[in-house]
Amino acid sequence: MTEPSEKPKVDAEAVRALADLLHETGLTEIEYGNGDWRVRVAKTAIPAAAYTPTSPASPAVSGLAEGPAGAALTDPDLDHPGLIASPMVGVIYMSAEPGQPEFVKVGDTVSTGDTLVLIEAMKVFNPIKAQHPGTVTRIFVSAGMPVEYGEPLIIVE
Amino acid sequence: MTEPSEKPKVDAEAVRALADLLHETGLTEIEYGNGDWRVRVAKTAIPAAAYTPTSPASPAVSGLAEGPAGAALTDPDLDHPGLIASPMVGVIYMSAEPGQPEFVKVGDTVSTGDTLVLIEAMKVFNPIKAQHPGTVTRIFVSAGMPVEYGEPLIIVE
Amino acid sequence: MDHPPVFHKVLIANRGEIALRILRACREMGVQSVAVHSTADADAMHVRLADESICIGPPQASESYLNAAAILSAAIISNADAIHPGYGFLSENADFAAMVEEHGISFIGPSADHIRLMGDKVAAIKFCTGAGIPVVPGSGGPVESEDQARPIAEKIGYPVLVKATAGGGGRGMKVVETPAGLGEALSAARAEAMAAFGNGEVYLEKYLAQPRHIEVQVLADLHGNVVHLGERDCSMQRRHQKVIEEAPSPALTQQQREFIGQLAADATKQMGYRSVGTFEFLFEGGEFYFIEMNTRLQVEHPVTESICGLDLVREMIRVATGAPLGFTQEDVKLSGHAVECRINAENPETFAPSPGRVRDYHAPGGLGVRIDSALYTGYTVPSYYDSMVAKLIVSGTSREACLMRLRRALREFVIDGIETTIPLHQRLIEATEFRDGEYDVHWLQRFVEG
Amino acid sequence: MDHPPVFHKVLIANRGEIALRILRACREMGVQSVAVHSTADADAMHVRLADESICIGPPQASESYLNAAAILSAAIISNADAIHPGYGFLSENADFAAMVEEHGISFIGPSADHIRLMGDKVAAIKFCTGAGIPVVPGSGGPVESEDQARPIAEKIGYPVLVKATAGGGGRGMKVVETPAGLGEALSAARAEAMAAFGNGEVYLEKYLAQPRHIEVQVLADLHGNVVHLGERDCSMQRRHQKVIEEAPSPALTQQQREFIGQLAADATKQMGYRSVGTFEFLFEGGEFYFIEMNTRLQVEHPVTESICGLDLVREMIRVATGAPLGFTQEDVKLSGHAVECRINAENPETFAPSPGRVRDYHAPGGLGVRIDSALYTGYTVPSYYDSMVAKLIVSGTSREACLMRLRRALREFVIDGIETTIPLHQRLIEATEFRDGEYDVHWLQRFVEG
Repeated sequence: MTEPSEKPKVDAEAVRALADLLHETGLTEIEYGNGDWRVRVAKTAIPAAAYTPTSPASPAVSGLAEGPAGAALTDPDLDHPGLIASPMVGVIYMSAEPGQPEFVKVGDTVSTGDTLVLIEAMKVFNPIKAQHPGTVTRIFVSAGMPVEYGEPLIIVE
Repeated sequence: MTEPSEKPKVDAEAVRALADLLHETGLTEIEYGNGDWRVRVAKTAIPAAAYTPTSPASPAVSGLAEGPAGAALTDPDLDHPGLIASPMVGVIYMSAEPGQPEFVKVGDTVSTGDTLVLIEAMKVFNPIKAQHPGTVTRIFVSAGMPVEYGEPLIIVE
Repeated sequence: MDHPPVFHKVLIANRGEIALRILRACREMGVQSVAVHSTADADAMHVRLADESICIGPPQASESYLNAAAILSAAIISNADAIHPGYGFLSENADFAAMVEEHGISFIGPSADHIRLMGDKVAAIKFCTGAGIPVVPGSGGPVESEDQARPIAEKIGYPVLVKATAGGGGRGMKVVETPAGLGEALSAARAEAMAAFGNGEVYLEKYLAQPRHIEVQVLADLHGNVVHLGERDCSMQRRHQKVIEEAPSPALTQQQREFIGQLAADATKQMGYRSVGTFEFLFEGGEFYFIEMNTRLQVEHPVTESICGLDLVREMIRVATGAPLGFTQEDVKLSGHAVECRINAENPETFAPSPGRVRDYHAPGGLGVRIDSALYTGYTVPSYYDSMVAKLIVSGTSREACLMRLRRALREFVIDGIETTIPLHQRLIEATEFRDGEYDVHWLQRFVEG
Repeated sequence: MDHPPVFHKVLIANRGEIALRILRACREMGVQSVAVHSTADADAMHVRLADESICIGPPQASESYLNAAAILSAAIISNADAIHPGYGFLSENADFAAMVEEHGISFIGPSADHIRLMGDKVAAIKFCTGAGIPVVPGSGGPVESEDQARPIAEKIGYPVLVKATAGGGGRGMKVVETPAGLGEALSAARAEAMAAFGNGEVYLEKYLAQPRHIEVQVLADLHGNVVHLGERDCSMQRRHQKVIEEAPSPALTQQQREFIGQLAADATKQMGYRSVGTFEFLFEGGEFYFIEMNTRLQVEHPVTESICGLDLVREMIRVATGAPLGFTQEDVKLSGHAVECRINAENPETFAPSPGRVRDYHAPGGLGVRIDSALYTGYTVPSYYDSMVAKLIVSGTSREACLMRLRRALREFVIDGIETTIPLHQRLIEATEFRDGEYDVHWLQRFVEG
């Protein structure tokens, strides 16, 4: 970051200025260059914004109402790079056997390959393992909870 | 633009000018360059605004295909303050009786109350009269032509 | 598909869903269609789909859709050989019907004389009485005294209604439940009428406390062939506007159905009527009481189409050309059940009109669901006309199956951008009285007020 | 509306219009529905309308809609007591059906054994032959010489087809029009087969030059009650994909209809089959030739629903609960005519798939028009699945009335933003051969190539 030449420093001021200009002018894209320096800012109109098709089926979007999916829809952690999502439909087990301690708790340090939770599907217990070492910073699920494909399980930072 | 230093200054004026031009011209994108300096501004069409629901019935918009309505849709004269539009559905007569001269021709000077054309509807001949004095600059209709309500007849300037 | 069309070109003197309905029938018969429209309806579905369209006037209906001269001129300049009036507007205007025919153009509907006859309520009741159709029984004139009134009341049957000849708005009106109350009611009504109208004259009429609205659909050709197509129950009304219609009525026995149907068909034949028509009755205590005859296509005709399998607009057009019906009463088989929901552009609680731009329109589909609507995404519902914007017609093998289907269809229906009465229909479908079929003409009014 | 639901909760193991079709049937029966979906279908109509929905995998069907374990897990965690497989995907997977039932969940379809039997084409033909159903006649094994072949060919009836046992792609295949050509054809086919496949073995089969595709719908309960619901004509095919289906077939006499229907019903009863099923035949020269049986709901089931008045999905669900049919063959009345157009998201000339965002969707309405589609304005058709996005089903009292109505409905249908085969259907409806009902399974291929 201190290198002055090859690795350029992002001119946040310039980007902010262009973003402000984008909003101010109602544009969707600005590309700006000067010599080697060049910035392109864009804001694509979100189709859903013009049309939010809520009504046909307002009743149900996520069926597992008891699950966290609904509430977590706008949770910023869902974009977290350390998020582990469920690779299957099934039921969560937090420990190897009833009465035994949970595989992990928030704050635990884990190594690659450590089992985080089990997901039971079709009477098979599938271990969900840490893909990288780190610290468990959030657990979305609890024992006995049904999960769908892609549902957030755990964050390992 | 003349600054040689690393930290370039965004020429907000130039972007604003281009944005204004974009709006003014109805373009969706402008790319502008001058030496090393170059700017590109764009504005994506908003789907809802851009959508003109033509298809359900593309076959027929104006039925009287032989009439001028279709062709005249984009005619700037349709906004002319001296335009006289048909107040009824009927058939045009340009003269009082067959063989007689037309009530008016392009270039004629007319006074308030002068008959311009007749519209026959239900066997009644309805005179369409000049509402103000002036010169006939355009005649949209001809003898025997059927007209619908609101169809342009004559311009008296 | 190549046989000669019955008419060359039909002008549709209406707008909205019924104009589209008629246009569809024309297209399916290979007949050209001419749409007429006001300036407010230039983008309307019936205009966009028609083979030709002619603007006939400004938005106000009086200057456009009620403008007989403009419509006739449009028919003449477009060389239409028939005019279908739809419902409302000029459909029951005898003078218009006569004028159309005088110009050598077929009026797709009954003769001007029949429209005129049934448009005169006194003449209509007189005709029906003569034809053996039961009407609301009454004294047939003023009653002067209790002695005169008593035998009349006995004959009518209690409860009876004492009504002021000059009356209105419920004043000078008394319900008499038993013979004992007759004298007092007469005196009270007379006094009230005198005070209110300066005229104490009163008469007697049968009192119907909880009537249903039952109507019988008839269809006749130019050759004296007549069929009835069963009844519709239109008791679900708010301020005399029908909201839901169904066929058959959950209140009629098969015997009652055949009885009133036969009476209506016989009367139709007797008067030499042609085209479609509807005899409207109040129905209470197993008895029918004629109210009026509508000499036109009804809004609710699709529920009849659903149970009898006929296309009524097609039949109207066919018989107008002089074609014979081609089937008899014995060929008419009624089966299944159908319900129509009228969906209005109104607030579903206050019923305030809600014109405006339809931001999203998505009609329900699937088995047994029919939509008659001129709406589309991006269409603007104008504020000048009737607020009915869609009809949802659902059919099923039984009334119960039909109502279950109606419930799921209502849940799928999307009309965004304007308020509609879809939520009202969703509430109605859950109401025990509607589900049980036990509602009279007053029920809905109480329901929406409750 | 309050009687106990047949199942408490049904999981719909499918997507698109058929998931919506099943969902509607569930809702109309008062049964809860669970939609399963891939991540690509999170906004799909069946997901949005279902009572519950569960994401079962990524877009690839192999990981989601074909993922038996995920679907079964979804059924278990949602406490569904039945699974409806729709068509395609796992619908004819006997192992899946068995697995479902082993978990104490009802499979809404036939037994695994029957799926397996009919999935084995050799076993299916053997069973049908035994049940008296005509199959394509042939030598039943290799023929060695002209002397051996001659009596077999006589029995089959000319023209016959000489086919290589190892054959494919038309190589080693010769049509023999008359007995005189048999010897030469055998030699030529043998030589060609030897050259192409290194195996000169050939056999004989009846040659069908211009067959129609006729299929018979059957419906059976768990108690041995079976009905057939008439036939569908699916001869309008492109590359073995059905494009238009109609019922009844314009090519069958009433006698042929009853004959083949009865045969299919008898065979169904004989094997103890349950649920819906379809016997597919080639039909030429007044004779039927069994091809295969589909042990599932068909895409084109709505045309049968239209002419018989039954809700086939409802019946499937009912019989899966053990409920008896409740009607017999004599109660089944077929009337009217119905046509289904499959509308694909494809270029109507090149048939290149056209997934993408639907900018505007407007379905036709009115009398006799049914739409089964999961499209809506703003929906994005994913590129991972079948391109069929809508079914337009039109009915009428006659075939001609039905086709006229189809024409007007196709003209009203709007699907903007993606390309669809609506223009192809509009061209087809104008084709003389289609209007006259005179087309075989090869006709459409030539039409689109012409």
